[in-house]
Amino acid sequence: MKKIINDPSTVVAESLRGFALAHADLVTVQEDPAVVYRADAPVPGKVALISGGGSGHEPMHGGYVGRGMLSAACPGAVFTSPTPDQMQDAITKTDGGAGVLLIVKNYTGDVLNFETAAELAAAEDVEVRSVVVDDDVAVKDSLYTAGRRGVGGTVLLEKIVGAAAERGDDLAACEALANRVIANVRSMGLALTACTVPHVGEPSFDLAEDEIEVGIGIHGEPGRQKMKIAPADELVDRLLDPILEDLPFTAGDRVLLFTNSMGGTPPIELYLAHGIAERKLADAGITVERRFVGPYITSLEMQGMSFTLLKLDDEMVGLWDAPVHTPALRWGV
Amino acid sequence: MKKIINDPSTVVAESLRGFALAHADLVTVQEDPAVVYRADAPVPGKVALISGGGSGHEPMHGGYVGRGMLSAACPGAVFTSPTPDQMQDAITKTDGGAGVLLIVKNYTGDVLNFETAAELAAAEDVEVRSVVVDDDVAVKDSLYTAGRRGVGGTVLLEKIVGAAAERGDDLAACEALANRVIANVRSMGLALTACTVPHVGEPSFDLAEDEIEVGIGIHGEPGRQKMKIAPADELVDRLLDPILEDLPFTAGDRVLLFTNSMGGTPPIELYLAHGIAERKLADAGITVERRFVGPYITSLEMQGMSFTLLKLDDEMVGLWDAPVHTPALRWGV
Amino acid sequence: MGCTASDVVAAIKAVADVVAEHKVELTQLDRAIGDADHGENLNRGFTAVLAALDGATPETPSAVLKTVATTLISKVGGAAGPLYGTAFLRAATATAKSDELDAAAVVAALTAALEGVVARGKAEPGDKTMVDALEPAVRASSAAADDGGDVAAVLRAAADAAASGAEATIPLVARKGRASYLGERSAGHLDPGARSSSLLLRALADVAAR
Amino acid sequence: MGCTASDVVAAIKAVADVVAEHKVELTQLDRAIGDADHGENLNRGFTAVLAALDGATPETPSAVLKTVATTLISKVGGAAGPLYGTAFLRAATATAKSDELDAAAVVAALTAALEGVVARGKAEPGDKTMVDALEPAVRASSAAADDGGDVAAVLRAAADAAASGAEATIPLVARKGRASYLGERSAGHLDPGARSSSLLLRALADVAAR
Ligand SMILES: Nc1ncnc2c1ncn2[C@@H]1O[C@H](COP(=O)(O)OP(=O)(O)O)[C@@H](O)[C@H]1O
Ligand SMILES: Nc1ncnc2c1ncn2[C@@H]1O[C@H](COP(=O)(O)OP(=O)(O)O)[C@@H](O)[C@H]1O
Ligand SMILES: [Mg+2]
Ligand SMILES: [Mg+2]
Ligand SMILES: [Mg+2]
Ligand SMILES: [Mg+2]
Repeated sequence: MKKIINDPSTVVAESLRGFALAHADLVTVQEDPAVVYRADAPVPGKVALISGGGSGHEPMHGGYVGRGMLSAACPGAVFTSPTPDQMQDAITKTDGGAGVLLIVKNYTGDVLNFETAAELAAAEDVEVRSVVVDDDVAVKDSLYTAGRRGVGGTVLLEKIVGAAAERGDDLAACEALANRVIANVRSMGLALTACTVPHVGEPSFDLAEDEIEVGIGIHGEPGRQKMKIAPADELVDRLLDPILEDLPFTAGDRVLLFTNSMGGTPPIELYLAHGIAERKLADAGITVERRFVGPYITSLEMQGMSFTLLKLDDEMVGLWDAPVHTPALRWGV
Repeated sequence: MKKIINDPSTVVAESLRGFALAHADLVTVQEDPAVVYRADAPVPGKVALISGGGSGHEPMHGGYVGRGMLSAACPGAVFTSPTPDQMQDAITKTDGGAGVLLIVKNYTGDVLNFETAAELAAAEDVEVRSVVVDDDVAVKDSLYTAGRRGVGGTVLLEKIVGAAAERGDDLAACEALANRVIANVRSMGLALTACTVPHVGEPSFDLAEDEIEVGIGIHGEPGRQKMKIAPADELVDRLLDPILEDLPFTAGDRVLLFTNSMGGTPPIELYLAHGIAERKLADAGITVERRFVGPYITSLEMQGMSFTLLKLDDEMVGLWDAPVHTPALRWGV
Repeated sequence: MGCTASDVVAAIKAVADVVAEHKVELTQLDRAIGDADHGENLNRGFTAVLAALDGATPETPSAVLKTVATTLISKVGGAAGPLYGTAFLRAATATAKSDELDAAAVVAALTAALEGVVARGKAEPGDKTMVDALEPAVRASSAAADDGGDVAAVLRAAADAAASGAEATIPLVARKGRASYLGERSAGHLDPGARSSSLLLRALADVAAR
Repeated sequence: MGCTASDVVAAIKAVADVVAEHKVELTQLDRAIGDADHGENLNRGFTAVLAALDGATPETPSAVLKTVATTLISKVGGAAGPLYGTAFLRAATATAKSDELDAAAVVAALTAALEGVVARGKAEPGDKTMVDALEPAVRASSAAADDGGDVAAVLRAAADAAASGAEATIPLVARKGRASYLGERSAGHLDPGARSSSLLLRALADVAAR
């Protein structure tokens, strides 16, 4: 394993220290328990938005803390959900009297830890609601499983609901909007290479020189299926077809197309895939109204990509375009 | 080689097509000869800024075309400088009557091709000046060599001089400012892994499992020196010490610290290194007034990083902070 | 004669040692069908537990178990943190009134722990989770107590049953937790949480046997 | 009897074939001390040259050379594009007045080509560049012409000298171009541009010998 680190056990803490120095104008980073706060938290009268999850997905979530997006983010160990005391601290320090919305990705660990935190907060008289993002169509949904994972849709939700909270929507409205985003967003990803978790020291799965994993999550878990590497045209089909069928997305829909790098796939490949996807959607009569291309929800240095498609309505478009000012996303400010 | 591409010979063209679709509000992409233009080019009365270079360094340069930065960018084949006809086309179509400044990175190929283009443009009565960026301290400068390479300093120059052109500075002023940036900027990089040029199909140099290359350029060329991977603290020293000694940067200086990923190094490692560097500079009495952290000048999927240090003055700080609106950089708008 | 608070502390320390020893193994099991952190997670947790117990002198077995619970909840994260945390919390509650734990109390604690895991995680036997180790362990411990077994016998029965239960997860297709994302590909691998549960119980049994 | 325009076209086609054949070799040489694109660059250029010549009927050798020059300049990029482009442009200018090239004209063309490369690239012999192949080639061709050699003899002398000149770059430390960034580490490798220059001249010599 070759990484620019000092010690696997201090990677997250040291990285947060650099992040804090780089973005001191926007965020305050608390070391223990680890929480990234909006520099001006709590904002009185505003619904607080809190998310969190394992580290290694940067810029998610710490990079999305700031005006028009998250109030706080709780970073766990690499690929390990954070703990209730982090979340509780975040809840207490961001609640501006209008309540707190927890944005939870659907992983057993995240769900259970946020659940515990919410129970603890309820005891302290803060109004807390949770939404669970589960947009990954690679996983078959069923009452008898852990259900779908939360992946790229999370970032879109954080932006859109963040803008709603910023304009003053109340907790019930934010929660309803979040659930509307969840109902309309679908994702799927693939990996060309595995990533290496620092404390593990070896790649999280094995892939031959000509193999890829289709249907991966964001934690270095293996996907649903290995296949031989294929031309980009075919790879795009492999990701987009299940997404389109699932919701389904159909002719006449207006969408946001989010073409995401898993971290190690460079822009030259990502834009190439994005172009193929745009043309494919146009051929299907689907209007791409907004696009978002880059490494926004990653798995360390993993090479690979995912598509996320969000069916838009006018309100979502307006909220997507609304000003945002965070370490990783900035526009209109 | 595993990449999300269809065919090595169409990678650049296909990627540009996706880029054009993703950023149609900001840029116009011409396919042949390949040039990325500001959507509103030419801007009458404004000095035009043109840069270019091999592809594979994205977001540089196409991602920096737009308000407050470049007027046009000429993308060459992967890691191969573009040709004079691209540059000539860019010159003709961006000249708003106030002349054109060519921003050239110091590589024999780039210099020779831009030189040819400038000669051709001079014949057509457009006022053209060039500046050559050569900030890489890994290369010994000498009258008897090709001199230093242009690397990370280029991005800072494009932002700062772009802002000056946008506010209406004339060609001589832009040229002088560009040369002031060049005189005050230094960089150095290292690679943990080599990158693979699509048409080559194998890594551009060989590195053992525990080796890194120090003093790399941005074209997958090997560096000055192989060494064993070391803790981040030591790696930061290896990059920063030669930079500090070279200019030199000394106590009391105000600087912009640019911590750059070569493409495959994820934010968790990059911020970790950034934090170490900030503390090291603080210890040396150097004030980090602005920071810039991310994959802004890359070598395809190469894992590695570089530091760029720019000694700031008040005018540069103001121009750095000035609004910019391009596919890859946006603030104040 | 039952276990005092200091016996429980000794047992927890033994558990921490076993977790440290098997850290890599547990992480490797999780690498195959999860996200390669189970050993790391538990070791982080039990290292913190050792620190929390260091110097502290909890007066009852229940107090010890509660310290373990809150420490695991705040330090482990992932699925295992709240699950094991809840398990120890429920065990603490179930034993709240005793200064010493006899065989019946141990069975009650194990039963409460399993109920806590199931309440939080909603897994059923056969879902390929730690429940597949814990559920047979509770049944066996209860049977051992009914047969008049002492604490050592009860825990030995629990550990033996947990070990077979864990082994039996190998052919299963996961229906809960991260391994469930793999569908059929999860078959053929030992569940990391079932393995850690069986290791924990074995460590407790070994201490009790001393 | 000298070379007509169509002889020059035939020679350029032969050059294009040789470049295509050695594309990977040239790129591999460039991988060692450069950026692994020299073969790709030249092949892209000469493929475009073939397309430009296809159907066209340039009337003079100079017109052919000029088409080669402008095509290379606009398609190759990198260092080699302007350098080879300028070489062909200067050769075109040096032969502007002739319908057929005799030995003296070939020497004049080669001399002008070298001057063009040096004017653009400012390399001196020993800097480990294509100049280390071209410079001895020009000297040898001139000597062969002085000895009364015909076009074939002149080009054979040039190709032979270029081949040795290229080989002689191996121990050199590069002082120009991308290889110079490597400092001492550039020693021990054949310069890709010197190799391609020697291949080009050999292809011309082979056509002339037919
Ligand atoms: N719903 C559940 N009920 C019971 N146990 C579960 C459940 N989900 C996961 N587990 C257990 O947790 C183990 C994984 O723990 P760990 O790797 O620490 O957490 P994570 O899956 O969040 O990375 C699994 O092997 C399984 O035994
Ligand atoms: N200044 C120069 N003068 C003459 N030849 C040069 C000079 N710089 C580079 N070259 C030649 O160009 C060759 C490299 O060409 P190529 O790989 O196509 O361009 P680039 O170096 O831009 O990738 C070198 O091997 C060398 O022979
Ligand atoms: Mg985990
Ligand atoms: Mg090149
Ligand atoms: Mg796990
Ligand atoms: Mg080259």
